[in-house]
Amino acid sequence: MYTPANGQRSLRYVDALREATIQEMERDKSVFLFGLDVDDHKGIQGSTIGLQDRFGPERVFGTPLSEDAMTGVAIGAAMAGMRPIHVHIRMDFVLLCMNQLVNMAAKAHYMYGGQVRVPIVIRCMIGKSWGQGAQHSQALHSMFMHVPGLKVVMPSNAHDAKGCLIAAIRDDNPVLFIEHRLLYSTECYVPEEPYTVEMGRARICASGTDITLVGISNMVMECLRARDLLSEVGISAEVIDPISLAPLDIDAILNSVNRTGGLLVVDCAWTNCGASAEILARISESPKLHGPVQMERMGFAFSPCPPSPPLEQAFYPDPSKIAAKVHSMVRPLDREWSPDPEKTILSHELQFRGPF
Amino acid sequence: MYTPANGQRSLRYVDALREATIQEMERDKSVFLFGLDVDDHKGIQGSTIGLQDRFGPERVFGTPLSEDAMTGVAIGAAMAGMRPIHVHIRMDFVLLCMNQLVNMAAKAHYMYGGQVRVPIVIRCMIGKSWGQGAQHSQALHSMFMHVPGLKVVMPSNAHDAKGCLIAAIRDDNPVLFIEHRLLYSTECYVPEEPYTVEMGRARICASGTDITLVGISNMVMECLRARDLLSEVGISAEVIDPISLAPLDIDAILNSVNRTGGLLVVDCAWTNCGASAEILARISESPKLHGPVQMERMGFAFSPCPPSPPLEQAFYPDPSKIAAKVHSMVRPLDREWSPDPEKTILSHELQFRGPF
Amino acid sequence: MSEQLDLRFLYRKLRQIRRVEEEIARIYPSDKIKSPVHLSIGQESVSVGVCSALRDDDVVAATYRGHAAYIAKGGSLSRMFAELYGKVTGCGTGKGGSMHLVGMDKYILGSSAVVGTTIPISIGYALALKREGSGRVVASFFGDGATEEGVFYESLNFAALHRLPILFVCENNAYAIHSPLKKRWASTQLCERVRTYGIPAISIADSDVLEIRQWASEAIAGLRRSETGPAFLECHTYRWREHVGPNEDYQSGYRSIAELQNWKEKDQVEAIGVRLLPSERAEIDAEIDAEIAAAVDFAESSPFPGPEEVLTHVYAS
Amino acid sequence: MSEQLDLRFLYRKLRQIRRVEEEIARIYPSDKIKSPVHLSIGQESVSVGVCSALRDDDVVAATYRGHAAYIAKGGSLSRMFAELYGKVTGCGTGKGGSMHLVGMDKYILGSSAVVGTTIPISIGYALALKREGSGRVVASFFGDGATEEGVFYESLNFAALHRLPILFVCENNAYAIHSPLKKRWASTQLCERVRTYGIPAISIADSDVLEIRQWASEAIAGLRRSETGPAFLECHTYRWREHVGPNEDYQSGYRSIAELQNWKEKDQVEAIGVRLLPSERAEIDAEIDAEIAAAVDFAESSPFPGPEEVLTHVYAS
Ligand SMILES: Cc1ncc(C[n+]2csc(CCOP(=O)(O)OP(=O)(O)O)c2C)c(N)n1
Ligand SMILES: Cc1ncc(C[n+]2csc(CCOP(=O)(O)OP(=O)(O)O)c2C)c(N)n1
Ligand SMILES: [Mg+2]
Ligand SMILES: [Mg+2]
Repeated sequence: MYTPANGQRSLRYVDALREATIQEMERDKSVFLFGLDVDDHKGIQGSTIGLQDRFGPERVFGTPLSEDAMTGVAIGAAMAGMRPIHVHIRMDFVLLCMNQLVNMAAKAHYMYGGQVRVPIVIRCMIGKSWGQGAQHSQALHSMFMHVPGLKVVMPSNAHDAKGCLIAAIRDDNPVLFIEHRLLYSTECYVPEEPYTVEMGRARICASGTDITLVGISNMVMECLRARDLLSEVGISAEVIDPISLAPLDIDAILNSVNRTGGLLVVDCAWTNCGASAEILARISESPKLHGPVQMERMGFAFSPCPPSPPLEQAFYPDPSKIAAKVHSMVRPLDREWSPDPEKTILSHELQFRGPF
Repeated sequence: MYTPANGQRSLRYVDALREATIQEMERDKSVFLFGLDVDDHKGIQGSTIGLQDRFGPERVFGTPLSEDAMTGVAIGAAMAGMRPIHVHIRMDFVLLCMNQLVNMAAKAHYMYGGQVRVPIVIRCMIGKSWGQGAQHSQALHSMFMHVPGLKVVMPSNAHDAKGCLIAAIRDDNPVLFIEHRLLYSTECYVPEEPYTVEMGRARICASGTDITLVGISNMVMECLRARDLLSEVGISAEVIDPISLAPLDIDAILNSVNRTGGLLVVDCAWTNCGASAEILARISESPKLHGPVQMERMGFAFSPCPPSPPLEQAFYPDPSKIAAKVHSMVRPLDREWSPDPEKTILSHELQFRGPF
Repeated sequence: MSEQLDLRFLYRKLRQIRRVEEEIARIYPSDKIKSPVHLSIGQESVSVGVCSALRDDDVVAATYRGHAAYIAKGGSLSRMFAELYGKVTGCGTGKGGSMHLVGMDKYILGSSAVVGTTIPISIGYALALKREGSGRVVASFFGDGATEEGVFYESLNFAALHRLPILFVCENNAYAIHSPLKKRWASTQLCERVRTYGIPAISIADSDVLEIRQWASEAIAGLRRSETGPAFLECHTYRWREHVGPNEDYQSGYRSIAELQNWKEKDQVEAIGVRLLPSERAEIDAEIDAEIAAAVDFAESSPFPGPEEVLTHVYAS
Repeated sequence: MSEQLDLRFLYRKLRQIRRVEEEIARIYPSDKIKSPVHLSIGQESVSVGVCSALRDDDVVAATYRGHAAYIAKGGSLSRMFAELYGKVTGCGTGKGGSMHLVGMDKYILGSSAVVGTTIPISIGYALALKREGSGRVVASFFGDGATEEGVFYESLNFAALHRLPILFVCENNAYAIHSPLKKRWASTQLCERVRTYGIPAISIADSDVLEIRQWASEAIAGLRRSETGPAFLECHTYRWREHVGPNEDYQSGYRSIAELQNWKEKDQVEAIGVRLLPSERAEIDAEIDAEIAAAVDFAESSPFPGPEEVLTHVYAS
């Protein structure tokens, strides 16, 4: 998707985030951007670089290390009519502000009988690789999916990153906007003018007939690679990107599963009570499901994230594991198969030099 | 279960908690108990009453309002070889200490290569009723089930409360011990001597043939009531109490579902990415599942908890709703049925005078 | 405003709060109010003193023990009682309850039942006011217990760093539930600590409403005028009733009735009341009683929300 | 210990840390160390000064910038390098990485990558030590940025309230990543603030290792002897390299090379080094280099954990 056609502009994910921010800040004076390190020379991997110069320190500012209070600041400013974007360079740090997010941001509109709105965007980056280990690697979206009042989006490509960020900024609710570090350097066609990507609308990234693969965030990329590997053995996988997890477009997934008869959800997180559990549960309880289907989940190994390379490899799903799993699901009677290792080296392993 | 036989002792849930604490503190000098208000005259609804007098202020003490740091205190003391029990009178407050629980307690044993252990018990009470509203009513167990390294138990009766608390205190891992306020006054047979209830072992509370009901915490009680109501129309429901959610005894549930051909999980929490999602997902992906089964979930309405009585009633599952749902699952072709309202008044509505 | 008019104004507010709380306590055993009530009886002067120094378009933030601040800032009594009754006409349409009163028309930010939680929210609101540049300010109320939560210090630092127009008001009633200060505070040097952020801080010992208002007025004038940033008031005061619920609890032993007596002698409702003519006072009292009776009537006669309402307002649209 | 022996001891520690960090920086471009490294070069004297005042059975807690504290407290270099390499022989068996060094045999509590997180854990450990009653103490290291997190204040209050045997050590290197103090602190009165908890607090300006040790020794003697409770040291110091990674970053503009020069003149490795005979110094240097080479060898030749190890140690049993 979004491979740039002739003459079309290609943009990196990180630059798409920055462009969305600039366009919204220009359009709407009530938007402001803050968080640790948004104003330094690295600018959150470049996604906020130069914005303080452009919009001034009243609209773009770094903060003390006080995640809990800063989340309250976002909520309070939003109640007063502003539209804050609060940035966390690692999603792990939102564990410090769960009280504000869950007890206040999610509930304020309801608990105050509609008298206030909390239009905040919480940008969180999921870390991976270069031995960052247990506390710089977590993807905690399911904790937020659990809580009514919050929205959760996890765009997997530059096009959707821009469109979702604009949609999130314009949304009148708290939105967890979750980015994967390894997507930052990926590029695709990104229109220059502002646009929104609708929340709650999944996308079929590649069609197929034998199984439905649902990928979350960077796992969309990995599912697409797995699909390529599988095509060589004649297995045709459909790949779906939910884009937003709350609201979740379960119908798109259901329709696909009804066509393919199988479902594998691949998450960049733990599966236990995760997004993948929710998707399986919704499919399995749906009265619209035609007959029995085979369903499975893949995600992090059920352990904290280890930094040592061989452990990391065992910890994360990858195209090879996805392809092998799909093969076992689609051809349960065949003997086990896994793709040629040569072909499965992750592109980021060639490009990415960690850690930040 | 555990109806006291002749001459057997009956104890309330709250007293069972207290007895377990006393017995473990007497057995093991490294156990201590702390948290807001554990040392006042109300003693966490009575569950900690008199313990400071008995064990002294070094082993039983109240704290400042500093949930985050106090959780760190528990972890640090545990690393030094002690066995702290930290009490939260409302589970909602653990949102203030997610960082310590998820980033440290859950990961320390792993991240430090087994060099430390974190034997802590986090007692959390789920609040309900008397208009407590959105921030004093949450059951957040699924957030903890999501995280490897944590254990989660939710005993539904006085017998298991004692046995699970003793097991939790003796366990070398962080255990979220989750209690429902409305269970406190329920009583059943509780042996006097110390005993443990094994984690990861579900119990069939009542057998049946037409459907499997899995109840979580106080929903076990509600499921049993629903079962009674259903028996009047000739529907036989099996009721299972998982007791512990992490580890989770999925085999017991699976075996039951294979017998009954249907599953309804009733949680005292939101369903989205909840314990009920996990149970449905595990059943649906199990290769040991015989043929297609009907599966559904019930839990909180997908909203913050409202305090107004009619809204509260719409918000919570109750025996009547459970029975009606089961009826619609087991007899989809019959017309809708729900039990006689006279019979479905919750017993706690007669006994319970809120709020604390 | 003449001094006498002013005293009438203060008395009306103090008495209004006192009487509302007494009325709640009276109704409570009937179970018509099914919501945990944290009464402000005894603490009225803090809210009244501070709010009487505010403009209508200034903002207050408070806690579950927030009835006083809500009333002092002019929140509707009818909508308050309706909210306690769980009625759809309540200020939270029956979705808040006693601990979550709100009145955005009067710039009363919704209160929170999780201690400390509204403190950073109030600085966020103050940040927006500062950007707006119209001289409006926020008064943020919280208890002594809230100062033990880390977020309080994070908030002080940020507010001072950004010189936000906010008055922090600590209602120090010496207890958090049943726990006295000495079990919770390593030292009582709260104001000294706040000053290390460059924030001027004053402690007021006797909950004198005029003194509170005077200090609040000076601080607020400073906040409006200049760029000097936040100010802090610690107001010692006393909760006469139990922590939650309608009753007294001196029999339970965690505090003494002598302590209560000492504070009752400083009662500000009475202290201001005696400075009015008996006839003036009786007139105000009667007005307040009528007003409260009307509010209770409104609550009683209002409908409950329909069950379908449970799923509205989850998301704003 | 004679003064000369003492200086040798201090020099050895300072130099050891410096050289380990330099060696990490040297190896880093090879990608053999795949873990984010937060080097302590320039800050060695804080860890060395404090740890040289501790007994072997005292405890330290530190942060992701914790190599210095780990080494100063006597942590194994081999197991440290092996951990950086992700080897199963590492102090965390390849499950910690650079940010999570641990050495319980030397009472080095594992460090954390989430700022502020080890502070309350260290007071919990101190609580256990107090109950044990054997006079052991905890030294808890953290950066200036950590003092902005609310948990720091919660921890000070609790530690003071319970008079815990803990020395808080703030390594104030004036930056949190690239953000200078003035962007984060409303005022620099940190020690004054800490004192409002009844905690004695000292600020040391020049990172002089002897001065640090002296103040630490006095504080620790107090902690051991008496029931007076915690003490606090703010040690000004300077990080010479970039926040994370092996390089310098003065070209990026957030701080000046003049600032570095000023601190380099106070370099404690050199300050102590020059007080040794050149031959003594050369001997120690050679020993350290050999030790480091052996540690790197150990790391290089150690096996990686097998993939099945990913699921061990999730739960203790
Ligand atoms: C974060 C949090 N912890 C614990 C509680 C339980 N609790 C409710 S009120 C209260 C005491 C608060 O004391 P203070 O701030 O002095 O306010 P007061 O009730 O005295 O007005 C506590 C501990 C809570 N609501 N929130
Ligand atoms: C809670 C938290 N917020 C943000 C970060 C990202 N971060 C990593 S190091 C750092 C700076 C910490 O500064 P300081 O405490 O002064 O330590 P120093 O790195 O200077 O030694 C930040 C903000 C983090 N790791 N944890
Ligand atoms: Mg109080
Ligand atoms: Mg620093």
